[in-house]
Amino acid sequence: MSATAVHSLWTTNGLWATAAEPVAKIDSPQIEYSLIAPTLIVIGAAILGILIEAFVPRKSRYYVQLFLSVVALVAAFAAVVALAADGRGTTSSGIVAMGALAVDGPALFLQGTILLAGLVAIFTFAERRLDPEAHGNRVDSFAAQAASVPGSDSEKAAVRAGFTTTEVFPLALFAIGGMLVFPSANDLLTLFIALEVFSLPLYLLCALARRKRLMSQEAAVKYFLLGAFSSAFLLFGIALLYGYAGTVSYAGIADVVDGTVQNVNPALAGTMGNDALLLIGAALILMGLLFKVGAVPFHMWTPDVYQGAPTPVTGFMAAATKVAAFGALLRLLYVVLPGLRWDWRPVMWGVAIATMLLGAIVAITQTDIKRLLAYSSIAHAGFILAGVIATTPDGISSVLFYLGAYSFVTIGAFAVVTLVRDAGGEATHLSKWAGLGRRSPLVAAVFAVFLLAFAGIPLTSGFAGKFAVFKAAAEGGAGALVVVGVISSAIAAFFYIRVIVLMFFSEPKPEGPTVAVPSPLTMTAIGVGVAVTLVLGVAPQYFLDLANQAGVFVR
Amino acid sequence: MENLIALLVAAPLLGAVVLLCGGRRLDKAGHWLGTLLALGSFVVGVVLFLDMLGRDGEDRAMHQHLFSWIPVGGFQADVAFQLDQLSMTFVLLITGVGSLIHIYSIGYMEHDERRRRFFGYLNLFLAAMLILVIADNYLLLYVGWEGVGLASYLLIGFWQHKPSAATAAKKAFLVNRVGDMGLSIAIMLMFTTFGTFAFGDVLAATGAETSGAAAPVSEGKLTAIGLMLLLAACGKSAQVPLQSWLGDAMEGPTPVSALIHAATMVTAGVYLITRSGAIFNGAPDAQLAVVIVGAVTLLFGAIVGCAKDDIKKALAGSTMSQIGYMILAAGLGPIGYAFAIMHLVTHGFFKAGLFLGAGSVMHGMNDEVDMRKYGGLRKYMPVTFATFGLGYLAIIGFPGLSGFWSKDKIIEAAFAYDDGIRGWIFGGVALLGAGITAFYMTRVMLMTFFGEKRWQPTPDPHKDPSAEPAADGHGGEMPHPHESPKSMTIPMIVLAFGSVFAGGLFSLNESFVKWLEPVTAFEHPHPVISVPAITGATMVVLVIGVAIAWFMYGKRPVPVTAPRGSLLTRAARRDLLQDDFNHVVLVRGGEHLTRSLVYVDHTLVDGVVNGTAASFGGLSGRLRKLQNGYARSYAVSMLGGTAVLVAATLLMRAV
Amino acid sequence: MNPVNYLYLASLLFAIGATGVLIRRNAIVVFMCIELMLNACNLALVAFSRMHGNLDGQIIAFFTMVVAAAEVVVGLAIIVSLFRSRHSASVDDASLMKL
Amino acid sequence: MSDVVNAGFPLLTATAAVPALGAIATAAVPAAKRTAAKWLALFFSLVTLALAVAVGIRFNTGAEDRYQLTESHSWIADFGVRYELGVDGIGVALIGLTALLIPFIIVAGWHDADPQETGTATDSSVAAGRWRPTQGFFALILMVEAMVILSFEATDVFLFYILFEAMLIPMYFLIGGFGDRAHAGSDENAAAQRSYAAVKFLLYNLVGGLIMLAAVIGLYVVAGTFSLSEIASLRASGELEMATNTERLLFLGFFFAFAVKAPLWPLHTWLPNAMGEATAPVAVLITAVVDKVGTFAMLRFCLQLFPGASEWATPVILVLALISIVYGALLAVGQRDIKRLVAYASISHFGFIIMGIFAMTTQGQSGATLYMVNHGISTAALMLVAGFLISRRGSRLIADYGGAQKVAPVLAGTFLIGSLATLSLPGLAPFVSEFLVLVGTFTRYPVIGIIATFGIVLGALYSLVLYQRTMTGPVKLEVAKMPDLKLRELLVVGPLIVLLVFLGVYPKPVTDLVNPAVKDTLSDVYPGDKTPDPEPEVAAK
Repeated sequence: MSATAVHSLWTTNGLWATAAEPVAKIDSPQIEYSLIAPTLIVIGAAILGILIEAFVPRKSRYYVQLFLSVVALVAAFAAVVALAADGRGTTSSGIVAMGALAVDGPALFLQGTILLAGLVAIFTFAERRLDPEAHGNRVDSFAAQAASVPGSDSEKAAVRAGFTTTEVFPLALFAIGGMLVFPSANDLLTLFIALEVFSLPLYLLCALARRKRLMSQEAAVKYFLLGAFSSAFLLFGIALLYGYAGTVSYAGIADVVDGTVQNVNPALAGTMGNDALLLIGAALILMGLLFKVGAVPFHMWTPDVYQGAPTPVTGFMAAATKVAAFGALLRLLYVVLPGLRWDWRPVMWGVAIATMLLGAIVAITQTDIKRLLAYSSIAHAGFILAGVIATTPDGISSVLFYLGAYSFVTIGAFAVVTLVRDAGGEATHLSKWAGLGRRSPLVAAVFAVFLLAFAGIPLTSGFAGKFAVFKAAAEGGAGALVVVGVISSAIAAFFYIRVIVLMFFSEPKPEGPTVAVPSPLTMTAIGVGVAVTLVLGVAPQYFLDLANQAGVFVR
Repeated sequence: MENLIALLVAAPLLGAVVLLCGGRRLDKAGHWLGTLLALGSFVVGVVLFLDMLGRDGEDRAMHQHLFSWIPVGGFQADVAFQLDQLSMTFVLLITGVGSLIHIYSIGYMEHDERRRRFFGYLNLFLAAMLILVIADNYLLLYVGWEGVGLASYLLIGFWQHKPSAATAAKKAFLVNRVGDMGLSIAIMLMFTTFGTFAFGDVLAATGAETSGAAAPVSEGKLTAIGLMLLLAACGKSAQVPLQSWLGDAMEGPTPVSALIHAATMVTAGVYLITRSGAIFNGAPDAQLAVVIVGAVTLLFGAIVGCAKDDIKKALAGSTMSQIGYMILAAGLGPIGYAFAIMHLVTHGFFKAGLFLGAGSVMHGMNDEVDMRKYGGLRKYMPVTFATFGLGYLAIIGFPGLSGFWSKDKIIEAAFAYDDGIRGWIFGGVALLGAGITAFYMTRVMLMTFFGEKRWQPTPDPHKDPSAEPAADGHGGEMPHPHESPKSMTIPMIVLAFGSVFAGGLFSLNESFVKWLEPVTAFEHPHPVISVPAITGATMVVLVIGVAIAWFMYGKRPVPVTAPRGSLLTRAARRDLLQDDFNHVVLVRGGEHLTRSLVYVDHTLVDGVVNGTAASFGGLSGRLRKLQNGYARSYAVSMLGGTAVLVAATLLMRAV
Repeated sequence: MNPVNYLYLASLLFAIGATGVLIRRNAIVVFMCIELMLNACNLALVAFSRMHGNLDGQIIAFFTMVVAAAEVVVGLAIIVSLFRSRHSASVDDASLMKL
Repeated sequence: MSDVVNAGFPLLTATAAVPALGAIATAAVPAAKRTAAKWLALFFSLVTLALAVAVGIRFNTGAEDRYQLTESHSWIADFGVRYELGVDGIGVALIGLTALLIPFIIVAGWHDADPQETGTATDSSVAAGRWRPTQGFFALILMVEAMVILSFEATDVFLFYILFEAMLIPMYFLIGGFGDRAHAGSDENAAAQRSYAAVKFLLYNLVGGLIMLAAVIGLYVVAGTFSLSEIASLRASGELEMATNTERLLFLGFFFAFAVKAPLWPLHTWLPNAMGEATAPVAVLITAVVDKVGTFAMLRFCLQLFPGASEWATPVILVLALISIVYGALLAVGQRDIKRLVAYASISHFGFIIMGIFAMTTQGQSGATLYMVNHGISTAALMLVAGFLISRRGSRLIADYGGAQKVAPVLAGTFLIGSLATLSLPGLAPFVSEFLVLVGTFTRYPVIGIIATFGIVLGALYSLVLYQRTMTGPVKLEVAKMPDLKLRELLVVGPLIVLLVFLGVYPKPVTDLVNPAVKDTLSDVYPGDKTPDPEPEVAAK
């Protein structure tokens, strides 16, 4: 095999023709560093974070890490804004890094969203005022020493020593880095790698809860095993698609699917005819992405993991993972498989309907606030899928808008959950939320706003997003989906309302939970959540325009 | 002159507002104010009357347009008055008798701490009744129509602390509402048919039709309108089948019974039919219905009147039957209208007089109403006896008194209904009615004023001691009858004069008929048998009736407790079971209906919704079970899902 | 030899791995089954790579190995900590959270 | 017309903005200053009333353009949504009603939201003053007022929809948060029933609203715009072609939401619970103000957007309305609870309103609009007096009363007038509208008209039964010491009664206001200038 063939990996279509005669030198791959700066910054900061863990004294690690991550995220966001301002999202969008990544509207929009969400999430990660001080030093919601057995002496020792798991910051940064790549990945390999890069840190983060560690570890195991399981399917799908098209680059596969491919070599001619490869492969890859999205029937990990993971992590996952995964899903469906539209649309219809209904219905009888939100996130995945199915530019932009709106509501909601505490840490059982509106009207009101946004009540971002998505779906000829969506939102409204009733209309219990007064960090997180919710609800036009401009994939 | 018309209504309306909103500080002078305003209205009426006499027959009618009331598209309702001879007759009757009864009430209600309100209600009634009779379109008439209904409701239930009174009031209003339904439907029909409901236009249009001229209206439409109007009349004038409320209405203070439930309001039905004569002329079937209703009620009321021991209820029965006469006459068409109104007026005099007499008696007897506990009162209250007696003679149609003139004319007209069997039937009924009238009135007369004393100590158990303030402090004593104060006797005397001379006056060379002719038109009746024969027959049945009554109640002593009596008697005591029928069918049935509907609303209509909610809950509970916490089962669902996904995708391609 | 047979083999391995995931309780074994699935993918990739005569598949295979290694690191860490706190590596014991 | 007319002072916006500001201001009042909050709320409601009057004055009945005082600004271009306001006669009338009633509601509810000594008072946060029910109560009322008024002004479907949905939230808190204290049974039982009523209210209306949402989206897909004026011009120029079935589906989507709100049988069951559990002023707010949005929307949106479908659906809707009339009245007779009785009476009255709207005649629709106003006033009068009565005796059960007339004549008198208005006695406002509706229906659908006339008998039945059982008969022991109306209460009821009489005797101002708008609406349903009213057989001379 000639070295140039190695090349073909980084190029959109294999240089089979030229591979015959030997080449003198390997021309180094050409990487547009400035265009992938956001990712590089974040990943770099993550690596730096590891070094900090190694060399900076324990006392100051927390501050350094926090500072570093915030700076990195802000810088990355600034880079994204700069790129967007440079027109990379609209006019001069393009494929970079030898076809590995796409820098276009959706990519930048989602990267921006992820970065902001990540930033807010980092704030909640860094919150250390909620738990009572242990032995005179402030503690956050992560285990003092993940390695030590729950309740063991080593753990006590660690707590006494005031250890804190500052690794969470680099882990989060890695995850964010992966997420930044995921929606802009332009070939299947990058897709896979990005998936793993942001999944693995999340598995770990799930296991790091300070309280209820058993549940936390259980969540991690479940998430890990199922995640690995699904990524195996994804990989097999990749293999099959590769086998079908002889290339892993999106454009190349698209060409083959559309049959517009140049210079068909005999091998390709052989596999091209075999639709089974294509269809099965596509289905498996879809499955892998739907798992990350949390769509029925690949949703079952969601409630358990959301419940067991440390609440800040849950918020982060619920927001950022969904954004990244939907970004990848969009790109796959709109860039790689538009030719297969008539094959995957019906299937996705089914998935969307099942997701909307099941998420809404099962949520009715939930008793744990975090599980409730988990199911609600499933239902919302269904709504977003309705927009994905539209297969129109409107569909893309509506999904982008919805993701932006949704992620902030989610983080805000989970941030509020961290505030309501009793002796055993966070009081997540609904019965303990009774009469919260009497105890601390402000917190209850804020949470009510988030719930109303989830329910899609007008003048909240939730309504604007839902309207955009349904509108796109209706215009895309998926009227039935809209009806189902409307019905399931009606069902969903029921349990959001139930929580509000609980908070405001039922008498507070004497031994009810207390509401901790958070540090500015969490306050910022919640404040941003509320602000975005209301702004996007009342005056969404600007962001809709943004989403519209961003609504075109480069190919 | 026209501008005075509004004043007719304004005066008593003002009184009502002032008295009802004025509060306690008016308690002292309230009744005087009310009486003065009633009298003022009467004076205005007289002035207008004289002015009207000044002009000749055709252009006597006066109009006053106040303002446009409900203008919506083609639907133009105005507040406008029309005062023609017919209206004028009523105005005088209403304000005249009304004023008298105001005066009477001053004495009668002396001890009632809510006298001010009583007079307020009376004024309200006058205002409403006047609106009714001088309105120039049916919708405004409707306002007066319901207005008097309200006043009657308030006055029947004046002693609200008596449940019986409150119930009676409610009953009266509801039964009247059924009638009002007829009126409103009639108005709607007129609107759809003529595009208007002003007397002038409607009647002109129909008049044209009947005279076979342009703008033909189908007789069916007219019949429908006529029947609806008849329904309304039945409600207001207590005609079968809507008569049941009148008896209970006697729960009200006696002056109320005299004014509203004898002299004026209950005759509104007659006014309505006479006023709408043009319509009925165009709808013979409707006329027949009217006549039948009149005839039936005539007998019905008379029979009930024979059986009642409660003096007021007996009189109420008689009122029913007398109005039956009027309705019958009104149903006869141009040959009857004038006589109907004439009888209405004379009846207004003597029946009001009789009621006031009854009131005076009760006043003296500690509000005892059971005639079996009266007896021999003529010595104790001579004036009452005299006036009552004159009224009695008038109503039975004693030659020369008012009733004789008016009732005989009606009987003649009935015989003239048409020169066939109908004439005989209805003439016969009217004749028979005259006989029964003689019987029950004689009965009342004898039981009350003749025979030996059958007085009982009051109060008797089934009556609330504090029922009428006049009884205060008399609890448990033997009554000591006494003549009533001047304020009560004078009105009785005046009315007695009326009941003696009015009829004769009207009949002098048919002055009354001529007076009304421009409005109602008039044809001379041609009875199936000669007029003298009819008069003779009337006299005969009259004598027979009196005689039977004397044999039953004059010769033999009257038992204090009523004998069981014949089946008919017992039925008649209970208003010929009409109430029982209502109770069983309407009240009970209604209660069952509503109760079952409440149940339906709760279990079915509401249940369906709650059921769906519950079913979602159940479904949720079941789906929840899938989330069993075992990672491997999650993996199974993932694998299954993938299989389905793949299969579906391949299937899509296959098909 | 017909390259399709490699594909059949890969599919077979993948199926075996998946079945293992479903039927085995021990987390470690489950995890090994997943690794088996990944390797099945690798086989398929390499086979296709050979068929198409370009190296993309093989490169991916290398990446997959790296990823698998990384997964091992993370996975074992989690599983071990779970084992230490529960003294059992059974996936079914870890079912606190349900419904 | 959209962009040109933004001249002058945005009166309509102001009319809605003032109460909104008032809500914020009231909510901001510190916990201790409860009375100040009340006066502040009253002040803002009065300013709103003044502005509403100004709207009425600025509105020119003679003008030929349909919507006046229009404002138009771009809002969410992406959804084709504009901030478009404008009023026709109907809108003016209803804005007037709303602005008029709110002050009375505020005064009537003066003490309804004072924190109780028992219950939450022990809670630390109450002591800390974070829980401020009074401020919240009045702020919510003003918020509702703002949204309702704006929804009467909106000429953009989307804007209307948003308000239609959003107003549920403050209403929901008003119902669930401030229940009637006169409740049979224990406190927690009361709380349970109250939140049940609140949730029921919210879910019914939310489901209706969501179904409407689907229709709204559908409308956009079909028409590409939400602006009534643009849609009208599109239809006029024939560019807007709705397939019959599409139009019917969309119509149903809209109508369902409005029928829930109105409420129309069989979607009515939330109303008795809500009105029963809420305090009397809030109950008035529900039935007299908020529900009017539903009937108003039928007139403004169903008929204008989907004339064909409206005509198609008319028979069914008329029958439903008929059922509402009779059914509501019969159930009112069967009630034991004063407030539930009034609620069912309202259902019957809404039946009349809807019937008038869909009779598709000038009389019917003018009558219906008039009915909305009159029903608002009369229900307010009856319900508020009932509230005063209940607050005295501490029970909502009719059976617990009797003979009140003797001890509290003024209260009884006002109560009687309220009842008489409810049974639409001639001379009082409701009669005019009810008769117009009946005539309007009768001219086109005689049978339905006649059956509906039975409603007036039933109306008399439940009104008088209520009066008889509570006010007449021997005086009950608990009632004996009942005080008569206080000045504050008299100030609430007096003006309402005066209004009832005035509008009953001289409704011309309102009819003149409404007639042109009704003509326009009808000319939507029946294009061309031919009057829809059937001609009488005989031309009157």
